[in-house]
Amino acid sequence: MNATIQIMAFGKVAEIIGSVNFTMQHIASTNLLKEYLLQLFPELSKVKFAMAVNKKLITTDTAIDVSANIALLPPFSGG
Amino acid sequence: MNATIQIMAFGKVAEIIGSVNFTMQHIASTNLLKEYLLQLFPELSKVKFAMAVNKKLITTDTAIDVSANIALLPPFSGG
Amino acid sequence: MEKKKVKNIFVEGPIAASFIADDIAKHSTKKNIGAHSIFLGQVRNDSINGQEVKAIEYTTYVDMALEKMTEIREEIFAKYPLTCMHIYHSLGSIKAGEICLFVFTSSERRRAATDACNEVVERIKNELPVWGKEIFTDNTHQWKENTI
Amino acid sequence: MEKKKVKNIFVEGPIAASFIADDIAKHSTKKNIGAHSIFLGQVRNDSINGQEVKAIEYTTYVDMALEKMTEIREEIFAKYPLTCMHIYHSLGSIKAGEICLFVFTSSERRRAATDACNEVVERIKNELPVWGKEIFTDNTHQWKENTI
Repeated sequence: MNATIQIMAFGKVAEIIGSVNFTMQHIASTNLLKEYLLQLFPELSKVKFAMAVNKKLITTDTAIDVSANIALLPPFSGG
Repeated sequence: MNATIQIMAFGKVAEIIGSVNFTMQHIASTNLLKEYLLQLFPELSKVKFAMAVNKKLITTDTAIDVSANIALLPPFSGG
Repeated sequence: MEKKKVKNIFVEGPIAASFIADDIAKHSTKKNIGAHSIFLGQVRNDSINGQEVKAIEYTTYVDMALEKMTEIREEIFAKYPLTCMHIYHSLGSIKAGEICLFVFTSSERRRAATDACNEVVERIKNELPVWGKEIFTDNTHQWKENTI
Repeated sequence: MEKKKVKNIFVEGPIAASFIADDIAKHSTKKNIGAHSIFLGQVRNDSINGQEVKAIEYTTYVDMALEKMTEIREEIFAKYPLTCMHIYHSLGSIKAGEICLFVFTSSERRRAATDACNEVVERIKNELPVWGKEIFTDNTHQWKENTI
């Protein structure tokens, strides 16, 4: 399988992962992706973060299309 | 009796009276003063106005001391 | 009770945007401030019976207005944790489009500044002895009354 | 649904008082405006565990933030009778005492401008994917979290 997804990390999550943008193998859903990331980066378990799929914040487990854009979003602190 | 009071009129009340500041004979209370002014300037009956005695807004009939400052205050419209 | 210092709030003529900017800029040295709330009143060219308001002429009973404003200021500072509060009200002729009221509150967190600003504007409109004479384009006039 | 034009709100660096003044001055030609409400966010030199915040570095997920802001803008205009609304948020390093957020609403009567301004500030803080990294005087940092 050559299908990939684009991941963008922000704030403290980017700091832990050590990379702001990266491409990885396709994973079928946001819950599976989160599990995978937590295995890869155990430090992430100490941070609250939400996910956006194609710029939409998701609140429940969501299917990830091939070539989707996923964003890892720690708590907002603008303003 | 030479006792006098100072009257200041503002806004539409000043326009009707034709004078902004004037001195008149002492009158014992705000209700009596209002009666007197209405006799003198019947046009005033068409205007709502409040009175201040020595810079304090009054809401009930109030005794007027000799040499008091009385202000005739139409509805405020600042801001 | 100790007599509080009475600050002037009245300025002759409209309030310039550059004056507002200077006042904002002065606050950059107060580094404990997190939020500023500003209210600006601008003269509107209302149409009344087919006539357009071209200016408002403001007059006040200055001694009473400043005493009342001092009282309002003290009550607002007692009620909200403000860092500072600045208030300017125009007197004289202010044209449609020009600014006649500038209320500026600052605080560490935003709620105090915004709530205090709203309350001060409300109180200025209701409690200060200030009168606006609306001048129409044909030079007739009527006395403004504040609506809620 | 028709795709709405996405406006940029982000500016690199702090928001200057002169920029705010220019924006205010532009509104003098809109003579149907009676009230302006302005909120300014200023970076605070908070002390956290004995270290003082000297700056906040702001980053954003720009595409998502602007889409969300467009949605907020439409909802605010549908809810309040505003004449106009301008919003600017800083990105990059903003020092303590500098301004990082400028929200500016205008309306005929004051309630719409003040209520809309408050609501927009609230929604910007809660809903926009923007992150502030607090830089301390010893160059350590922590990620800010907005408190209510």
